[in-house]
Amino acid sequence: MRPHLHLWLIPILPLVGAAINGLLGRRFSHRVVTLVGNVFVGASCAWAWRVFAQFLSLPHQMVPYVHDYATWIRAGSFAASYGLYLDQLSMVMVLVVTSVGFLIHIYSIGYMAHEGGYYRFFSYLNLFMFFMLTLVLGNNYLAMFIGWEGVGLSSYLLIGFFFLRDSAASAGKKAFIVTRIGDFGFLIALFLLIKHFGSLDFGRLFPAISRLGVENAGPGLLTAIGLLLMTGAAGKSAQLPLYVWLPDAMEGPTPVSALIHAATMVTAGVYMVARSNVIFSRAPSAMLVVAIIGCLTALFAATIGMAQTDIKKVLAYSTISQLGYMFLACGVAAFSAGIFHLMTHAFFKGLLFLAAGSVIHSLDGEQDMRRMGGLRKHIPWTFWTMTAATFAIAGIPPFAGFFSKDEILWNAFASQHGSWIFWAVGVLTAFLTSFYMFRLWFLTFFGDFRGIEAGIGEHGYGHIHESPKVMLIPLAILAVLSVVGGWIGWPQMIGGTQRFEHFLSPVFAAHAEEAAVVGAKHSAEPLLAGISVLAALLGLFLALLLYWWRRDLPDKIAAALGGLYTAVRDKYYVDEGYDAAFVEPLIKGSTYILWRGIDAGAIDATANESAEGAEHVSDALRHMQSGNVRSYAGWVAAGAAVVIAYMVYLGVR
Amino acid sequence: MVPISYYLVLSAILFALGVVGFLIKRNLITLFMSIELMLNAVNLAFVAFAWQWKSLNGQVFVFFVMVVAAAEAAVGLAIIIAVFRTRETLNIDRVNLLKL
Amino acid sequence: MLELVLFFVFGTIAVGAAINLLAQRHPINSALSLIVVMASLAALFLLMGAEFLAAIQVIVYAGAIMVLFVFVIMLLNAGEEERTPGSRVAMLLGFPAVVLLAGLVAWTLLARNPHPVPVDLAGRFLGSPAAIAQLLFRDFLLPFEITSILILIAIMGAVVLASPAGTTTGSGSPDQPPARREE
Amino acid sequence: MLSITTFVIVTVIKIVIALVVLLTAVAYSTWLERKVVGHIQNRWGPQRVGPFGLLQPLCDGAKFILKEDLTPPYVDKPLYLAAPILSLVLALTSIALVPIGGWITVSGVHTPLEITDVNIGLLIILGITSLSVYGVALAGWSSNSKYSLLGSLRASAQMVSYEIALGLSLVGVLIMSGSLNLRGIVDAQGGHMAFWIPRWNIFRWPTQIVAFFVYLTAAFAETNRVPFDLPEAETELVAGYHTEYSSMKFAMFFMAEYANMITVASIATLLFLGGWHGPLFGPGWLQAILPVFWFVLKVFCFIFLYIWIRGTLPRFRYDQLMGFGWKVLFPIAVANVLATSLIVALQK
Repeated sequence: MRPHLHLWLIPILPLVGAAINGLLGRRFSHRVVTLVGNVFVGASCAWAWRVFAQFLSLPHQMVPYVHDYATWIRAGSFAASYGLYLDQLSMVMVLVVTSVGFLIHIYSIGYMAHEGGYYRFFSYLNLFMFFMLTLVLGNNYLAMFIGWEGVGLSSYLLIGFFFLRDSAASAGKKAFIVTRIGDFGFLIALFLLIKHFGSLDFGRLFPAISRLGVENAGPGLLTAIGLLLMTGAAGKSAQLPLYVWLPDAMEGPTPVSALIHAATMVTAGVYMVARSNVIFSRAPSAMLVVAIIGCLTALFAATIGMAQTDIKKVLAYSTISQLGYMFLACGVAAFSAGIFHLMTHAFFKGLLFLAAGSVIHSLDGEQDMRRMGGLRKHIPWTFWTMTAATFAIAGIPPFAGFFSKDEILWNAFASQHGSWIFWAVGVLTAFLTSFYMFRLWFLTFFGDFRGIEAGIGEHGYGHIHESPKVMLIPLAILAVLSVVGGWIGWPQMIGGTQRFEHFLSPVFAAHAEEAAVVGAKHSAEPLLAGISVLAALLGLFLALLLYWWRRDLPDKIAAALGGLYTAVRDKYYVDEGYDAAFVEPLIKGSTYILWRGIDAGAIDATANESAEGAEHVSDALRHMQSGNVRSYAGWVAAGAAVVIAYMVYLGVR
Repeated sequence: MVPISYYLVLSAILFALGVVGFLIKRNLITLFMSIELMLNAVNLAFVAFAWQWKSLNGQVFVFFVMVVAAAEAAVGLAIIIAVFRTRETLNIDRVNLLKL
Repeated sequence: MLELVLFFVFGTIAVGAAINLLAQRHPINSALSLIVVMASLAALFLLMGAEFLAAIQVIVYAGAIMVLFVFVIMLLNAGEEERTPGSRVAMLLGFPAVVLLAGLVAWTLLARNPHPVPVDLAGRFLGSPAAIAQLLFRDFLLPFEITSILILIAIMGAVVLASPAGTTTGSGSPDQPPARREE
Repeated sequence: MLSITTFVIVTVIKIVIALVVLLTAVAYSTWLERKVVGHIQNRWGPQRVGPFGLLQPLCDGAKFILKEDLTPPYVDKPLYLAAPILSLVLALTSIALVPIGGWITVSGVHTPLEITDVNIGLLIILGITSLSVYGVALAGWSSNSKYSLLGSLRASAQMVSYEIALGLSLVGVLIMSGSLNLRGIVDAQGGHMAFWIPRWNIFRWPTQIVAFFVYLTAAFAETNRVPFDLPEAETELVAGYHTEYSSMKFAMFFMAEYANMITVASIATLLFLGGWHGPLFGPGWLQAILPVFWFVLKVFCFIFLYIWIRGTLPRFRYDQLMGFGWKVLFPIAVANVLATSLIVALQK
């Protein structure tokens, strides 16, 4: 018999929390809101772990564990159901989402304590959890799409959380619209799937697809679907060319940035690509596109990250580039590596954001690194946790980042879909990454405090305060995770058994052989790993040089580079370009053609004209109403006569 | 041996008379009577059909028609009384305020 | 043969009375002629074997509804209807119209039954009260109940309308009983 | 089956007999009334003409005929004439459906003791009685006098209202005997139950006693008798709807009233009192006569009850009348119907 895992509890619990807080929270006391906001997420997290325990003990013929609760839509042959789908992939995602989510919830208790709309915040956050879990657990693309849109919605709500700030509101709108462009592609992909396979159900779709051959002989249907899916993923996961919303999304509260725009939502695209591995593995050209986009994004965002001065912006761009890594992994069919990096990234990037949040919190909302410095002594907890995260992202062994990043780089080089170019770009990106991360590290925590003249902490350092425990505990936990989190993927070359990859292998078994690394290259693995570590250390050294020993150099270099530097600092003017290219024409066009022309000219005019016409006609007809009953009777009788005449006509005919 | 169409024609004639009565009479009460006449004509047709098809449903319908006629008469005559109270007349041509 | 004679006798009576209804200028005469029409229709019903309906026709229509009419005529002391220009127009328009209408209807009915089905009265009464009751209380139970509600509403409406403004209290207003006859 | 001719002949004979008997009965019920009321009021009543004034009715009849028949001006002639005729005709017609005994065979002709036997007799009688309103109404309206008009208004409202209670009080019996045919109803009451109680409907169940009294009251109202004789309340309306009528026309109303009384009485007998059922004994000819005798006896008792009540009870007020009819009698009748049908259903 099959054990009943009661998966539905996992998504439903946060929804309940959201409902309670959202509907009644206004009347609740601060304490109650906190309780409701966290208990449900905590419960869902606990249940997720319990499910994990049961899941490990499931006989593998029952994996994936699918459970249909009810029929949702039935239209002709097409049917979608309320169903949940649990396999290794979604298991990992669920664990990451619930655990990191829960930690960030706890963190927010402290961080948001003094903000208005406290209950609103938690209600939104729980809502996000619900949708994210729906996205991850749904047993068909439609459910996934619902979750997809739902997280978009809650991200919109949370980015615009301080909706009184104009920038926040517009940032929210920007995020919503830009991701929507990607969703468009996603939708079309779904339509294609329905049209050709008649179902969106993973259980029915993937076998059907895996019967098709690999489209080596030029692009075909699967390629199209793959590319469209990729568009959606690029929108959600902030890849080129749709990444522009993520930096602006930093307008939201820091926990939001940590949870949604670093740990979970933005990785939905990666999850989706990995989930669709069956499709991609049969569309090499689509995979190539994925890989190229991934690695371009990684490099591109990293370069921008170097010149940012806003601490959160730096982290945002680094998020983009790390996502680029993940796509690169997927692009070279190393899905498990991508997911692995997704997990570790969730740990250390979440940690980074939270720590940055703690820094900002300690400085009363100051985000500019040029006004920081020397905080090491004042906020030691934050400092140490941040250090762990920085080393992790920089990819210095034995921190978590190293293993996943090394995994990706190795696959990028060795996989039969990969090539040495991907690898080279990856390594370069790794160098840049470690450089700007350590730059941030040095600027923030070392040297002397530069915030006085900016009016922060007039009473000297005494004013700069460490964050409360409730914020530090999650930091500590995540720090531990970002140290040891990578060890479950300990590579073979140093006597590891890549447990993680093996755990995920059933999901990607469909093409395990394709991803299989050509044995001959194995000898190269230690060498490549060494090179990437070297790159990371180089980055560290450069940062040390520029921001510790020779503090004057950066400005000189910037001056020397001149235009190039400003270009980088101003993010290559991409936003301005988009404005000129799309936004302006759109506004103009809709103003002059759609509004003045079509709406006012055609539609409204039609309505008004017809209204007047009706008025005239009825004004004429109204004289039939003589008030004389017998005239009415006459009309009725005439009508009856006509009807009867028609009947006669029928009878005769 | 009476052909059914005779009954139908009879009911048609009665119905038409009811219609013309409604058209030419001026007394509210008489108008109501004309309506009753039409209803009766319809009843006759119903019974005739019931008879032709040897099925009782038609007669049951006549029963219902009678019920409705009774209700309608009660309410209608009450309305007539009310009208008479206010307008002091039963002439339909004088009860013609409902117009533009 | 006998049925044919009876049919023509009662049919003629009915038509004559109906014409008289139109011709008479005093409502009470019209009412009486309408009663005659109903009585002859009852006879025709009997001719077609609808004995229960015939009885009901007399009891309900002649005995209740028309009583109500006569009652109201007496109550309002309705006089002869006076001629108005409108009535002449109605005359001129109405009669041709009705002739046309009757012609149409009759022709339709005849056209629908090209070769008249001769029906013999020898057949048993198929409209016996028992048979009607079977239908009424089994197949048509719901409509039957609904009609009772309809009648209740009619009673209330009659009470409200007929009682002078403000005194819609008593159930004694004399124009209810006919409506209650169906109980 | 009889041949048409014999049928017609027999029917005509029966009609004649019935008319004669009925009219005599009417005449002598007037005599009876005057006698009884007289004794109730401690008078002698008619006694001059013939023994015990037995010839009084004849003299009254002669008087009616010989009186001047004047028609007041401004009356609606045709209706003024039609009204009394209508009431009398209707009153006499309903008798045609009343069986007064079983079947008899006279010179080879086997025929029931009634003019005609239809299987919805009761319904037809109800229909005819419901029509008898018109006589009153037209009389009052046509004779163009306020007394008459008021009287007839009252009469028609009262008759129509009480007709419902009347009909409903009979439904119980119909449910029990499952037939609308008077003969069938009577046959269902033959024999006797425990303790030699006859199986008359009135004795079947207590509900039927209630029904009987409801019928009784409603019948009084139907026939405009004391205590419900408001249409002809002398003190207020002179003589009600027949104020303007004289001589023979008045006599017609008079006869119609008593004929209605007799009809109502015989219906009560048929439906509640077991019709012509009664102890049979003696030789054949006696056995043939006895049922009719029992029937007549019961009817007589009923009429005596009429007169007795007239002699004892005062007259109602009009609102009391209507209120009683609608708020007391009608609910009781409905309740009776429910109870009876429940009992029948449970017995099944």
